[in-house]
Amino acid sequence: MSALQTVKFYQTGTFTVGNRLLAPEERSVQANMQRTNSLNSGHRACQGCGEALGARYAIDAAMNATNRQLIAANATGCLEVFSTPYPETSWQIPWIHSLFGNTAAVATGIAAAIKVKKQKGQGQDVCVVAQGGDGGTTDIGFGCLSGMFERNDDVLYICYDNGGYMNTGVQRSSATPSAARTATTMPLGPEPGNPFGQGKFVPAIAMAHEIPYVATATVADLRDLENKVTKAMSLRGARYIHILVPCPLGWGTASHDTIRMARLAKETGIFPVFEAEHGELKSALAIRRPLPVEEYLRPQKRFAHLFGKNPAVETIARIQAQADKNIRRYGLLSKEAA
Amino acid sequence: MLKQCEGSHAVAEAVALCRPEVICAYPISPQTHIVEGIGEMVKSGELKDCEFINVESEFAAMSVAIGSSAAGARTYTATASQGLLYMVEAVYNASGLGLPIVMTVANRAIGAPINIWNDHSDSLSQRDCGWVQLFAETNQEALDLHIQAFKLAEEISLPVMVCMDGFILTHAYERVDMPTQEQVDAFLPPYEPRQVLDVNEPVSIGAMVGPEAFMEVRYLAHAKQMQALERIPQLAAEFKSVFGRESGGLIRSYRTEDAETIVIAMGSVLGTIKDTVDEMREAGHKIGVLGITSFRPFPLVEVAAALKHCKRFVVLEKSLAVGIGGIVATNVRMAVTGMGLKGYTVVAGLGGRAITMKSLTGLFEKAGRDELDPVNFLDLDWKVVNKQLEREREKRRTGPAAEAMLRDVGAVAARNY
Amino acid sequence: MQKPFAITLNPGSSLANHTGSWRTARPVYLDRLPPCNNQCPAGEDIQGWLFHAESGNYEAAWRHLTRDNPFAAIMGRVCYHTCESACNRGKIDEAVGINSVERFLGDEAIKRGWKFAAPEKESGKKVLIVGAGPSGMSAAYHLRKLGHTVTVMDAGPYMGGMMRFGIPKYRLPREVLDAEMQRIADMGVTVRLNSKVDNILEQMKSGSFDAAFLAVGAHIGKRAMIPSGDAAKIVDAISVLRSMEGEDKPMLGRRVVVYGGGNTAIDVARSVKRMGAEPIIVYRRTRDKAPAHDFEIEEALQEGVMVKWLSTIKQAGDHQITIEKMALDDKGFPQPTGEFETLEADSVVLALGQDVDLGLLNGVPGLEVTKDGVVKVGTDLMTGHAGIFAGGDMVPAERNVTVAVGHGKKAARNIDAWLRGETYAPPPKHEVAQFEKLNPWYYADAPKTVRPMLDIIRRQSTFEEVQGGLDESNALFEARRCLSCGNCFECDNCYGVCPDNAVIKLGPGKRFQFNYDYCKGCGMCVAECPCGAIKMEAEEI
Amino acid sequence: MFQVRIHGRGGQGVVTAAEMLSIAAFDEGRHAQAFPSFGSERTGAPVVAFCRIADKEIRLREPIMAPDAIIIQDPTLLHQVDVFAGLKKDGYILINTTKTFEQLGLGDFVRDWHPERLCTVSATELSLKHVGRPVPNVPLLGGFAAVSGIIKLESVVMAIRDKFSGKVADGNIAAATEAYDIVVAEMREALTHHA
Repeated sequence: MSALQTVKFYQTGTFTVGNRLLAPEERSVQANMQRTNSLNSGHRACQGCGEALGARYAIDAAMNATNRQLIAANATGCLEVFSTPYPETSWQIPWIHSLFGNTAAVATGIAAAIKVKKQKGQGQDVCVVAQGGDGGTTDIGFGCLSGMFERNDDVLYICYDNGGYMNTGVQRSSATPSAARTATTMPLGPEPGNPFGQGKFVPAIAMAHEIPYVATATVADLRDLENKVTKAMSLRGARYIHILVPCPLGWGTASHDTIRMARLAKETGIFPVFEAEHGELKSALAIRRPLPVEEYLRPQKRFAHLFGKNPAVETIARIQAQADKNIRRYGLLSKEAA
Repeated sequence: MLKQCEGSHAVAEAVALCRPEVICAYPISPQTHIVEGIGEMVKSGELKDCEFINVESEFAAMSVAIGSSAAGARTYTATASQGLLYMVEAVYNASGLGLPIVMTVANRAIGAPINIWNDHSDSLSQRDCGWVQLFAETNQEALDLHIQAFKLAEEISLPVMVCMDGFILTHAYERVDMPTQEQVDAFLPPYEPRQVLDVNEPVSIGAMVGPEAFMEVRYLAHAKQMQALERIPQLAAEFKSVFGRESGGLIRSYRTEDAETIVIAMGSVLGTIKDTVDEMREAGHKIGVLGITSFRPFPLVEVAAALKHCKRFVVLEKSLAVGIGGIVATNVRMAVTGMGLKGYTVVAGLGGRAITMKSLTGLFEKAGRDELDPVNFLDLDWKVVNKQLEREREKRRTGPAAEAMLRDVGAVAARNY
Repeated sequence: MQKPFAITLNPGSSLANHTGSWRTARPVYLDRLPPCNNQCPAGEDIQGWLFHAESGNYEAAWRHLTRDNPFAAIMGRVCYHTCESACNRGKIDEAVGINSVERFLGDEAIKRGWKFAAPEKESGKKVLIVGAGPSGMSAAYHLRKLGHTVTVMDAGPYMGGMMRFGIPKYRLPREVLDAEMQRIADMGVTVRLNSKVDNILEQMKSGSFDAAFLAVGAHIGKRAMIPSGDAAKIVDAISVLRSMEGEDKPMLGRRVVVYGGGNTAIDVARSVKRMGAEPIIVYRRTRDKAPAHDFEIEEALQEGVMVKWLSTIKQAGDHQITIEKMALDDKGFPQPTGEFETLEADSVVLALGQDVDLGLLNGVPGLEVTKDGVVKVGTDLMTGHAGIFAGGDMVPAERNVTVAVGHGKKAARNIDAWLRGETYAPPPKHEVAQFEKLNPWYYADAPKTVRPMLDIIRRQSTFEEVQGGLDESNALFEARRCLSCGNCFECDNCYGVCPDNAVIKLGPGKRFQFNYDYCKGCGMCVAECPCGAIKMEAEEI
Repeated sequence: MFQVRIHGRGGQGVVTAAEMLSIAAFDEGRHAQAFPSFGSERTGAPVVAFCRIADKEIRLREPIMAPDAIIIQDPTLLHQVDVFAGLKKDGYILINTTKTFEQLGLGDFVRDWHPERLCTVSATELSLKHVGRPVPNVPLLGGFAAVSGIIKLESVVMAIRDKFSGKVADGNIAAATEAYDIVVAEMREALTHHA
């Protein structure tokens, strides 16, 4: 071999859910034949529902990470309505729905009860997840969420962000993106769609609470999502994971495009995927194939008013600027970030 | 053990004796001393195996309580007034889910105008929320009712509100007989939830229920309260056998044997009324008192029975159903439907207005002469009110009524004294 | 637990709600034809054998590969791997190094001594094969597998045919060739070397053969009319290459002009370079018009072979030749310019193509020969004479080893059917898995593994193999670059991405199944299937 | 039933004084009820607290409008609030002051009252002296035990021990005891002078 020139060796890898070539312990939770299916078949989510997918991804991962010692509290919203209409529930885990705006607090209560029971030697070490949509998290449930954060209660809160109140017919939330059409931000007037300069990015606010763990994820990066849930479950105290879950109904996209849309959101930088510990950014999932935001906007009917005969070039540029800001702020193009 | 202490402290100690596991606290006058007291006990280690959580709002307090109760922990919180209103959505939810939370309401008026003093507007605004509501007459009863409340709540799987007059009871130092831990343990068994979030037996709690079953669910909530109606007197009897004193129950009569006039009221004002009645009895008036302890469930049958032999009743209540008159009175009237009794509603003590023996004596004497209006306002400053009404008649818009009237009264701050 | 009515529900009870009724279209699994397979002249199931290689089961991979082509080690060296041009991965980064993995598998097989099993049942039929080259030996292999008694006759002293006499050692080491030839003989194939068949009908009759497959190759070098003096040394390329195999190396002198632009020209030039000569290739057109593979030209240039593009030899004399410069016309044809140049040349090697020696077919009734001097055959490769089939360089087709090997397989199948009085009907081809059917996102970034090259000094002076093989780790890596176009590789994507858990995972090797009770028909599994192995079909309503 | 009303300002321990008074009475086996004039207690604002003492259960919940005794923790209130409202004639008055009733301008108001029921004690000074802080409530209770005779000094001491501990308790006991002695002397002098 000495006479042979050096060969470069490239690490192989995969972005798929499973990989028959990996050792079982290295495979994703979703690849497992024995996965929990915490959110089971028969639920009434729309075709191609990103939230149904995200919830199963996250909760299965949490179940896996906690050896099935998990209780979930759920906010009112699509996820609740489609999963638990009497007389059937799709949940296979202990689960409670109380109200729209109190999920983080309900979870705090559950965690407190578990702690006491354990102290008394009457209970196991059970972990608590709270989950809700963006409305239940960034708007009406924000007070309870912030309270749970600042007390560092032993709860993982998962927000499934689809950018609006889809359950009630696609109204604007504080997570609705700029320029998006909703039933309450119609594409009319001088600034059509959701106004620029409004809204909030709760992961950043969560970071400001300096809680042990904050992460964002999308349904397009399963392994990343599962890793984050697993990591979160290995920590104690308040944790927050914000998962982008495209909504075919609210976004006006094809039911088969749900994952693609999430991927585009991440690849354009409009949705930064990162993790932070105790208020400090730790890593970001690097953009693999940089794309202009237009690629993300164009397939969505909620942005249809930006295209057509007279494209809203300036508006698209403003959205691009938002993505560029994310890319800078979270280092989405840096190699080290991955 | 007898001791002289503040009402809030007595309740705090009683709650601690009930071995609560989760307590959530958000400060609002006049409830603060209760949770402060328990918090101190938790922090010092005196109360073990209890999580004390300082939440960010009453809404969160009740929500945390929902979570912990659903997870099988004996759960307690306390609130008042605006706090109760702020948590209303969760209040309904707790009862809807059948979670046996016990909550003290240190009764206080509801704004606007903001007012921190006592009346019953807060609890009574929640009369239909599905909770059991028990009203304490004294600090001793407040203490005792908490012990009974946990047992009642957990047996029927419904939340219970123990209502005690803000400041008048919560901040009053008086003698109470504090039971021992052994006594409380003998009376109150450990919490065994009917339904619980358990990883070994997972269920989904809080399903969405449509028209096909919602009526039934609501009826069952009503049926639970009917069960409570049976259980409350039994619990009072059981309580007596362990603790040796009368406390709780549905209603309590005082000198009603031959009474022509029976005054009906709830809470601490019963004491003042009893003193007034004693004096009037000495002066020859045939007058008695009926105290209602259980406002929800409302003891229709018992109230009717208690009023069977009187000629008239006067409901003196610290609440106002704006636009109709009394809240308690409306309930009482339902109980005496068809009995042909004269009934008077007296709205008194709103926002902490003192209810004095002097005023009561005059009122009851008038009642005895059947000179009362159907709805009366005790010690209302008619001069101020009429002047304002006159102003309003002249000009449709006159600015905030409260400010204008305070100008008329000549004070910027309401004074008891 | 005393569950409250309606508010509290039993876990997982929604299974009673069959959401499959919402569906207007249903996903179905299918296998599409990978473009590499579609392209392979030897009809290899490339994706299929790569699938086994990916998991490190090289023997299974090799056995899968050799279902179609028994010469993995040879193919891995001499096949021009047009499959790689068709490879969809080329549209992502670079094509999968199919050829290098194939070679790795072939070498593994030799190293590990893997053999082909003899057939379980003998058919009792006898087939004669004329020519022990790639086509003949391929046919021998397939026919033997099918249980027929096979005799191979060849005029030469070794098995391999043009693989031995037309391909230099530095591209195909002889021990590799011998090993793969011998493995076929070891199946119970009778190989008679140094046995020229002069008359096929007689040979069949005397040997009681039921059928014959002719694959004698094209061994006769074409000559060109070049005015030359007596002293000029002009030889043909095939003779030169053949003589390299024997003891007597050709005496060509120091300056050797090779005339032609095909692969043979390159082979000769590179071979004589290794013998210490200074080869110059003279070709009448440009590099990009040359029929030789560009990588071969490149390697030759690296090794110091000179090339005169756009040149024809006008005259050959003693130790020198005259060449005329050419220019391409509008249509890309070379036209003389009248400019001349003289080159030193101790010899001229003509590499202008080869002809077939059809002598053995004289007098065979029904047999037809084309004007190009090759045998006419039908799509079943049967000549005009029933029972006589032909393939390889002696029939009209592209002339290369892989095509020849493919002919062998195809002929074997047709002969087998013919022997049973049937007609072979190839299974219908699946639709090709075009790039557009794939979701390339899921393939990790992984540029092609570069095979090691012998360093330049050794390449210029020895016949050691120029291109190295992959070692196990990088062969595995290269195999794993396969996109598995159109064929499920059990990535679990459909199983994972279904929001309704309507995909049932059947376990390793068993793929998946849809649970149409719950499938709402969103189509996410189709969109996110990396390899295009699912499609949507409208539900009948 | 003996009813006491205590006037002072937020921060002077007015409510605590009423509570301690009730504890002292309780310690003597009597029923007692102490309660503040409910409100948001702000430092410096006029504050009133009440205490009823009786030999049977106290049911009455109305504010004390006709007290048997008044304790005034801050004499500046005299000109702000009608501190004497409803005070029964010949009731007890104890004022935290270095001045006399005459000097405070109350001479006419109490002209023909029992002089031994009208006492002053500079409780603020006593508390500064013994406790180190200007909190006049506890010393006044000592004085009140003397002037009213409704409770014993020993009961006040017990109530102090109930509310405070250590140095603060000791200081307050010393202050209350001194106040008690001052008032006893004052009463003796008043009786002597009157006689």
